[in-house]
Amino acid sequence: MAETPLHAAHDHIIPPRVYVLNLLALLALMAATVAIAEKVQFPAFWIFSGTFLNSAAAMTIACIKAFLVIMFFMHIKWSTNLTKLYAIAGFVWLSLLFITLGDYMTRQYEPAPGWTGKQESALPRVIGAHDHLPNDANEANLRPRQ
Amino acid sequence: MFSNFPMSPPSASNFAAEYDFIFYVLLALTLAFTALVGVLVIYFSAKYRKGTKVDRSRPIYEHLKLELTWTIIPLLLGLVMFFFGARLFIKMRTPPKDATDVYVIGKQWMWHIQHSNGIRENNSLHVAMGKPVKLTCISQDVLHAFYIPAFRQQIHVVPGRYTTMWFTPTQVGTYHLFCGMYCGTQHSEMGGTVVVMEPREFAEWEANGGQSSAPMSMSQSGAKLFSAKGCNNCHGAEDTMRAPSLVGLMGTTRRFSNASPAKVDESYLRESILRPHQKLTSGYEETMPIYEGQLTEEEIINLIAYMKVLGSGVPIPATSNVNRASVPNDSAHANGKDPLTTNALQAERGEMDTTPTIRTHNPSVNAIAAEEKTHK
Amino acid sequence: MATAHADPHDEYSPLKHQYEDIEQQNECYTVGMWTFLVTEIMFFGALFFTYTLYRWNYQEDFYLAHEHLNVTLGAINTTILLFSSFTMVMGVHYAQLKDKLKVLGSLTVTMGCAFAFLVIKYFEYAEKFRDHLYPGANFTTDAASLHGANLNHAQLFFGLYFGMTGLHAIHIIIGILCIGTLAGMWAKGNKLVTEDYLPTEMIGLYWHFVDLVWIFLFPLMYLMPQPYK
Amino acid sequence: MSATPIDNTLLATGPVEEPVNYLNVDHSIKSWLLTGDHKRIAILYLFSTLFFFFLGSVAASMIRLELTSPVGMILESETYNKVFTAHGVIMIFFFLVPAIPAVLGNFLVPLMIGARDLAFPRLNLLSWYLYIIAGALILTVLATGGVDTGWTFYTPYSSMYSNSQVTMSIIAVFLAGFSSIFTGINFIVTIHKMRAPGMTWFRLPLFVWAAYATSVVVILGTPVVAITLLLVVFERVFHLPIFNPELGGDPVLFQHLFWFYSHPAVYIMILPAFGVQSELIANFSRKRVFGYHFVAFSTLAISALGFVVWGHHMFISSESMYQSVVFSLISFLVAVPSAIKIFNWTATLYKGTIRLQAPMLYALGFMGLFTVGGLTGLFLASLGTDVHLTNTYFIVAHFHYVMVGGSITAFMGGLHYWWPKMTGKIYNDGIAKVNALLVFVGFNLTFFPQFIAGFVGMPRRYHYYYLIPEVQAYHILSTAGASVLAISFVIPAVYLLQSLKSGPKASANPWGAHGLEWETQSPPITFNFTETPIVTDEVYDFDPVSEFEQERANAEMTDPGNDAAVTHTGEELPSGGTE
Ligand code: HEA
Ligand code: HEA
Ligand code: HEC
Ligand code: CUA
Ligand SMILES: [Cu+2]
Repeated sequence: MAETPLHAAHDHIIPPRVYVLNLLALLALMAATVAIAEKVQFPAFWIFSGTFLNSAAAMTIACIKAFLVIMFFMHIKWSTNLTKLYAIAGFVWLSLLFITLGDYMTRQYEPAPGWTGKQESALPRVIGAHDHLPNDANEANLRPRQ
Repeated sequence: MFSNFPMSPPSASNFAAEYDFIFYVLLALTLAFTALVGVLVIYFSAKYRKGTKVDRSRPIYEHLKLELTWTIIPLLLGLVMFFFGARLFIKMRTPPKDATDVYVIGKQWMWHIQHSNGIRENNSLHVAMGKPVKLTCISQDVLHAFYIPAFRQQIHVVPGRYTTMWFTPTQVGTYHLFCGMYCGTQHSEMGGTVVVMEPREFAEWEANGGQSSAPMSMSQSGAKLFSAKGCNNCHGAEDTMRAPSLVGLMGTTRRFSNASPAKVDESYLRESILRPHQKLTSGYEETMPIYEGQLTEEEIINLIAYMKVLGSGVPIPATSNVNRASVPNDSAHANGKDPLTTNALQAERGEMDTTPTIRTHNPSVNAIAAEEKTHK
Repeated sequence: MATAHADPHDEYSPLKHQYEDIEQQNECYTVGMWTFLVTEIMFFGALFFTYTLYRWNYQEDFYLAHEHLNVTLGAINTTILLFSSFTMVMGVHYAQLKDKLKVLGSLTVTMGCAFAFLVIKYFEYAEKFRDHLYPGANFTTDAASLHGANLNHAQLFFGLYFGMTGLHAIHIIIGILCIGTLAGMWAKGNKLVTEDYLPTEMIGLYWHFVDLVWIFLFPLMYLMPQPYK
Repeated sequence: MSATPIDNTLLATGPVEEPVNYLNVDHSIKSWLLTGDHKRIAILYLFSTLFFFFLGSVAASMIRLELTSPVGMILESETYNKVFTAHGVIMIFFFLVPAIPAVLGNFLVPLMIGARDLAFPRLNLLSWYLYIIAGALILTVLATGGVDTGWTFYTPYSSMYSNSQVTMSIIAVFLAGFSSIFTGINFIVTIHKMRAPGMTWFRLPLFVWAAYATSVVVILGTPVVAITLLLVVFERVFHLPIFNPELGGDPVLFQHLFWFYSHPAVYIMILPAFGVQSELIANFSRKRVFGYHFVAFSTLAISALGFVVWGHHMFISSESMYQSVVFSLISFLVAVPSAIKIFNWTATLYKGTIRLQAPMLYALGFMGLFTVGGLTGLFLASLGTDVHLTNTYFIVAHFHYVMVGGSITAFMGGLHYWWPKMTGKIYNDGIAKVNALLVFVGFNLTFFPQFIAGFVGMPRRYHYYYLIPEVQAYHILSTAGASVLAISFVIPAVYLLQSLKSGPKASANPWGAHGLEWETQSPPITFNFTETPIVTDEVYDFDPVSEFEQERANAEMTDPGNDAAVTHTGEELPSGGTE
């Protein structure tokens, strides 16, 4: 086996310039995300609140950064299709877990959304019912009030 | 003989008929498909078993039409079943506007039920026939499930969040009430009865404040609590290894391993229930649970009232592993169904004295909770 | 195509007996590492999901509680990690070129960055402990110190904060150990790593993944937008 | 399948000297404990998983004994709860999840695809050690008082209330999880990258497809349960209040995360069984599996769809009604690929030349039992009916039908089928056949009554059922059945072990089966093949017609131990016309 060239087609040697540029891009994006979070408040747009847009912006930047790291630092750009497949698989599959959010988001529309009194509790069926009462589980919540 | 093999639960709610219909259709399908597969498998393996002289020419290995058939038929059947199941489910989740509200609190290991007019019951639920009832449930500790097989209804009872369920009883009678969700040591004993009454009878029951007869005296309710809270698991007619007897305690002078002797009065009794370890009766360890925070003042008063009359001819409630949570105080007895039959069973086996498994609360959690409270 | 060879490859060769050739081996390693990273993604993913759910539900309290985190330190740590990813990939690059000294240099810088990250993290944690922001019985009872956040939900926030950054920190520590071992092998001139850059690349992949997690943790934990009333 | 011909001379030498194989190359303990050989690791797994099966079975026996009376027999409630938890945890995480993949899969995947070993032998060994450490931990748990949360570890009971060894058992499960992740990674890489020349995807035996699909499910699902359980530990040990309702955490969230893994996990347990089933059905009916592509793709469909039905365990858990409806719908969809498989196997029998030997009897039993188990799953997937049946013995019956009637039956079938390959010895097929029937009878007697008891309303995880004593008769029947079942699991232990000592030597291909694993000697040499096989033919390339002709010509084939059988691979049979 000794005659097999140890570095066959697999290793593309990528010029370090690419890595440097990538690092600079990442740092720039980081600066951007900090700046946006600290300085900019998006106005509400369509059905989205400004808060949501701000979070979305932060997450979009994070995704771009992740993409850059995966593509260039982790060499996915130069890898086989199989590797690409597995690189994507985790992220795609993870999105299935977020189906669970559908549960929490639709609860408020149920025909019998449960006791609608104030409760300071685990993901209440009525969203936004956060008052800042002391949370005395036994007294405040558990005894239904007339 | 046949009564030993019940084939279905009683059908006593508005859902039962539709439920059973879907169930039996599913059952028929199951039988049909099992028979189909079973018969084919047996037939083929008999016919084509090695050595038989049959036509094996032109075997097929792929057959698109066949594949599609047995993809599409189960798919369609599945969709139909899904539809009926979902329809029933949505009904089960949509209480009518005029439903009577009843509140259920689950805790390890009993059901505490409160009617809107203030009547409370433990481990039993009284409802009127033909009137829709909506239960709003919450748990005080872990997950439980309020389960009434005869009504085909069940819902998890979750801490920190209300869940609801509803039904309209359609048959007078006494039915099982279970805790369906595993909730710890005595999960299997966290049950009782659901009593469906004629509306007139139910009205009477309500008027009597939840008793089929007159209300109880303080010491009577104390007696009930004594068994409901599991006191009788330890405190019997005589001093035992486990705990001193409380018979005739009132007025005597007690010795303690960690305090000077004292006379038994009401406040001593109260102290001993809430903080039993402050004065440890000589010869005993710190085994009694701390009831602080577990009992309402009303309950404590009733307990004390009961302990005061203990020894003057009032019997101690039977000790058993069975139904120690509560003795239904009502028509469950009147209907001739004794929920304590197994009590006798156990007595026969001489197990009256099995170690109590009661653990009112997780001590560590309690401690944390208490600590947190003092912080705030 | 099939080369008959029953001979186990010679012991010092980086090629393992079960493979036909080095190319197959390298691909196996790469795919294997990525499948492992898939599991890591799912692992952290479930945490991120939990976090999303609670933040969505308790936006305001999370926002108020998060004010207590130090964005500057967080940003410095992000920079450090991004930079260490860069040095790591340079290490891989030099491994391809078989430039032993530069590989060792890159790996050392990477490890240095990792240590710096942990030190900063230590100071951040210490501050939280000092202010009784660790969930449990000792959690602060002074709502004002959390800008009026509901203390229960603030506990939840800090529970997630410690859980997620803690697990991340554990990954950093594992990373340091791996890179350290790798550097040791390079220093000794172990053929397994010097002849074939793949092992270096594998450790690199892991390290970038650790970076990746932080890329998400940083904005989620430190940079919350103010909820509108 | 015409691969490179095997060296028959080695096998024909007879009693003179046993040829070198993976078992006898080195007898030292060290060579076992440090082995990288996938076959040896499979054997290590075989004995360790069987040990846990034994433990789990002892727990099952205690459960059944206890339930003969409505007020219990010997245990206290707390102990009973620990027993059924131990039973569930051990049977699932320590027996069934690793059983087929780590034993049969480890042994067969490289053999079937013509590789010398798995891609990462040392990772494979590490996975076994993780399993052993996890096993040691769970034994410690049992020795130090046990755990009483049920195998589902539901919060807040597990995180805040249970006083038992929750933390340690979770760490054990966590490690066992990583052990199966490592096996999964190994399989995925091996199947992708190390197939022999000519072994295209559609020439893979269906067992390999199943192993692949299972591995994908393992690597995508297991980490989620790992972190979820870890969060419970964090809550218990470090007071991070993730699921604490008092502080606004949601205990039901745990269920979402748990079932996100644990529903796919039921497919981790059944898919390899499907794979075994395909092999058995094809090889014992001497016929290519009907609709190979459909069977292969339904495997993938199950593993993909299986990820989006987890909510069906939570219909009444306060999950949103709307989401429940969606989950129920998808649960019905995921039943379809299983239906496809069942029907394709049935069709395979048609016009086969069926040999009713012990492995085949297990396979046929599987068909009936899994069908019942799967179809009763539909009662639970249907929303309305689940409300009443959930948390009752109906579920207990459902999952024992699929897990014991399905997976374990297949495991037994597979173990018998590949036993000659693994050990080089032939067992007594006569007893084995009788025993297969005994399993079938005992199994149905044990679990069928539980369906009725469940429908009547008997809740699960009940120590006492004095609240519903009318179901006692069913419990007694069930216990009687379990006794039969117990016997039927002890008998194979006896005759299989005995075959090691005094069984006739197995030839390379005692069943006359197809597949690369039958083309190397029994037991195989350390690197499996003397030279890398080249695959030029389709999988399961039988010809039933000629099979029949051949049979009449050669009656000795019945005896799997007959050395004559060695030569009867498909190609060498005279291809005859029809009758
Ligand atoms: C090997 C394990 C295994 C397998 C394969 C399955 C297979 C299935 N399971 Fe099961 N299940 C478990 C193990 C398994 N299950 C366990 C352990 C639990 C309990 C966990 C606990 O709470 O402790 C459980 C619980 C469980 C529940 C939750 C009940 C509850 O808690 O309320 C549900 C609900 O939908 C369900 C459904 C199904 C379905 C639809 C299938 C389907 O995949 C079945 C598909 C198969 C068929 C349908 C049969 C073959 C088809 C035909 C013969 C054709 C005819 C078909 C049609 C007409 C559609 N299962
Ligand atoms: C692979 C999984 C698997 C397997 C194989 C089994 C096998 C068996 N199980 Fe189990 N079971 C589960 C998985 C499994 N189970 C799970 C996940 C639960 C839920 C736990 C929970 O609720 O948390 C459960 C729960 C469960 C219950 C419900 C408990 C309750 O809810 O209260 C019952 C009750 O009958 C039961 C019975 C049995 C029986 C009789 C067998 C039999 O098949 C066993 C047959 C084998 C033998 C009987 C032993 C063979 C003999 C020997 C090895 C020699 C030694 C024998 C003796 C000393 C007698 N099981
Ligand atoms: C686990 C067993 C146990 C349970 C349950 C229990 N006790 Fe006790 N109890 C003891 C023991 C042991 C003592 C003696 C040690 C002590 O004084 O704390 C005691 C002491 C007492 C005393 C003081 C008696 C004396 O000797 O002076 C009273 C009063 C009492 N219990 C009432 C109750 C009541 C009321 C309940 C139920 C609400 C109850 N106990 C439940 C074990 C128990
Ligand atoms: Cu309450 Cu089970
Ligand atoms: Cu499921």
